[in-house]
Amino acid sequence: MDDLGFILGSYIVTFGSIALYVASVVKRSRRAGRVVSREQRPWT
Amino acid sequence: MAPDPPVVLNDAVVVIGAFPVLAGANLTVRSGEIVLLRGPNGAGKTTLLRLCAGLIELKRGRGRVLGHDLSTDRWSVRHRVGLLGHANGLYPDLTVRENVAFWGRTVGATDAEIAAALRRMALDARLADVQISRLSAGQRRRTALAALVARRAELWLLDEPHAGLDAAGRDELDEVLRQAAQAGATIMVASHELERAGTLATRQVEVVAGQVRDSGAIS
Amino acid sequence: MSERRHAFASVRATARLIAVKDLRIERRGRVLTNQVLPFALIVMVMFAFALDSDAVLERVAPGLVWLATLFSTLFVIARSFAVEGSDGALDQLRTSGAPSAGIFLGKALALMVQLLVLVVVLVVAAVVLYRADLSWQGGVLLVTTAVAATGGLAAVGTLYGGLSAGAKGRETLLPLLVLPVVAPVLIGATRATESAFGTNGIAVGEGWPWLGLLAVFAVLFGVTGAIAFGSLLDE
Amino acid sequence: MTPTSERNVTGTSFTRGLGIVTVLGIGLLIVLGLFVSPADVNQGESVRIMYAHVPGAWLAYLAFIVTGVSSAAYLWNRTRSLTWDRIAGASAEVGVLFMGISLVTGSLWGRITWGTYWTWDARLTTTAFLFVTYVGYLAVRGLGGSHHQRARRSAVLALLAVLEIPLVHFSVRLWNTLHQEASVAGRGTDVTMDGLMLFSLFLGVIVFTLMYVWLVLHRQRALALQDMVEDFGLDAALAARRAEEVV
Repeated sequence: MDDLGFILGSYIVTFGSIALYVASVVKRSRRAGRVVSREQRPWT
Repeated sequence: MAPDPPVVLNDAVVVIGAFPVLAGANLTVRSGEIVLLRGPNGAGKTTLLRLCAGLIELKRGRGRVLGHDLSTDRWSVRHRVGLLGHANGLYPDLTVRENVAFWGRTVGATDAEIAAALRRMALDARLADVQISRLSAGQRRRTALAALVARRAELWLLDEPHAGLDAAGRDELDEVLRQAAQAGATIMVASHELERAGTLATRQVEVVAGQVRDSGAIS
Repeated sequence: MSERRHAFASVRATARLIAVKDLRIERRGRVLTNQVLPFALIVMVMFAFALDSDAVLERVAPGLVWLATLFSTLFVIARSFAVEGSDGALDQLRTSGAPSAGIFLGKALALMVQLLVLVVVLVVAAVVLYRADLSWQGGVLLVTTAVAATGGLAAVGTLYGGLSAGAKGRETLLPLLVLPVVAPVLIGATRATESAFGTNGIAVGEGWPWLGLLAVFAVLFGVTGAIAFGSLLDE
Repeated sequence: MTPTSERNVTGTSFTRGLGIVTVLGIGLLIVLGLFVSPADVNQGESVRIMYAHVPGAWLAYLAFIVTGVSSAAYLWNRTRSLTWDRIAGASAEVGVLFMGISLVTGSLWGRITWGTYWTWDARLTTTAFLFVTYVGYLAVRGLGGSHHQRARRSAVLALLAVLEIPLVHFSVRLWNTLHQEASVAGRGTDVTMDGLMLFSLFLGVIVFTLMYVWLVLHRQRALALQDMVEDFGLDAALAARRAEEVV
């Protein structure tokens, strides 16, 4: 069935790109987190 | 007149890119002074002048210019100062007269004041109707000075104003500055022409590594 | 000294001062007539090569006129702010105390005049190259359309031109910012021009509602620009 | 040193809880959307794309609204704070991501249902313009300058975008109604939702909204960290600058 590829594809695109974005945010914040200690972060 | 000095900087830090060009500058300039800023290239003289003109943001520290806070009210500072930077701020396609008239009129100068400014820098005769693009570097500098004269600023900020000027032009410049100071304007000049500027200035300060060292009054 | 000093120019005086200055620079420098206009005309000729059919060309002529205008607008905007940036004039404008609304309106007005010239030439080119027809009533509609559309383009152009004036990579940033915003102008002006040309048998009367869209656009961005330009200039 | 091995930099117990709920929700959504919920009478299986597409599009619009509101909050003097600017930036970034995703899933859905990837429907066209506009917004954010310079510039731009979008939408709709061909977007969209389908869609919206909050919180904190890193760098740079005169 042709449509199956499209349907699966749209789920993969959706959650795949969200996962990639989350990974990039986490990576960036970890890099920054090495410099800023826990006490200096306003949300902790 | 309130005894509030025209320029007060306390630990002023200015960052350009990630580089702290001014690293905690302290400076007080009193009304009517002609202050000479000395110092090596890259010390922060130009940035200091632009800070006082309200053109750049203060990262840390405090600054007041003409009674306005540099952190909150840069706009009010701007239209009361006259800045002559490295660039002349002229339109190359316009003539000398058109340039001076344009900058004069933006601050509401009258035709008579504009004509006087041209005469002051000896630009009213042959050169007045020549386009800036046809002029030499020194003649452009002269035009920029005439435009500055037409602006009637309360605080004059000049960055290497002597650069490119001939002997006559330098004398005229010195005379213009002296008269402006007598009329109540406050003047800060960054210059490498120490001998010339030294006779002009009432005080010199040294700018080194983004800080200001007061070298005291010149008598 | 200080009481004398606060007599800086009003919004209207500043606008006139800046507009006259910009137009005088253009008259001396001739960037519009010697570079932008030839470019726009070449684009029109290239469209003819690409579409390669008189019938199609006649049908799409209004769109091509405005597309060519849009692309040329980007150059005129860039030039308008290159003039301010090349010798530090922008710093002098910032320290002049001239009201930013006046600076905005002046630059937009000068831009609008230049764009009007551009549109007139391109319409003539469309009539000649693409055999567009223009009736008397169509002419009235077209003139009004051109004024409203160039007004909108000039307002948006000045706003985003000022924003990207000092920025690095402004040559590519400007189209990215401007083109999505001016889509309504492209749509509205093209439809109105279709009616003016009578393309596909569309009556002239059908073009006037589009003019409303163009006018709303021009007024909205004109007013917003006059308000917001200060904080963009205020670096 | 402990900070280098730290894994959870921008998290708090609240975001951790939120993250767990979101991940569980996504799992449930996938199961419901792909397997449990029935095929639609008209759309057939392609309706399953809707469970990912509709919440994504909703989210993008929500994100841009948040960007607009927090930009206005930054520009308003009494609430001027870089936090607003960071929320605006984080929200726009998430919005662009979700708008990109829903453009892709939407055109995949269109290919099945309409037989075409793209149609010049007003909603679609506006969405595409919105996407490009906020890509431009993010580009302006990346221009550099001081933090407040960045904030002021991008806040003005975000408010201009708020002005732009209705104009674009209105003009495209006007253009479309006069368009010769009948709009394809009207066809094949009638969905008779049964309870489970409606629930799946509803779940999708909830889960995506939670995910949005989670993403923006983390991204906003990451931006705050990056700004702080720059400020810390300043202390070292200041010391180095002051030491120049000794040489």
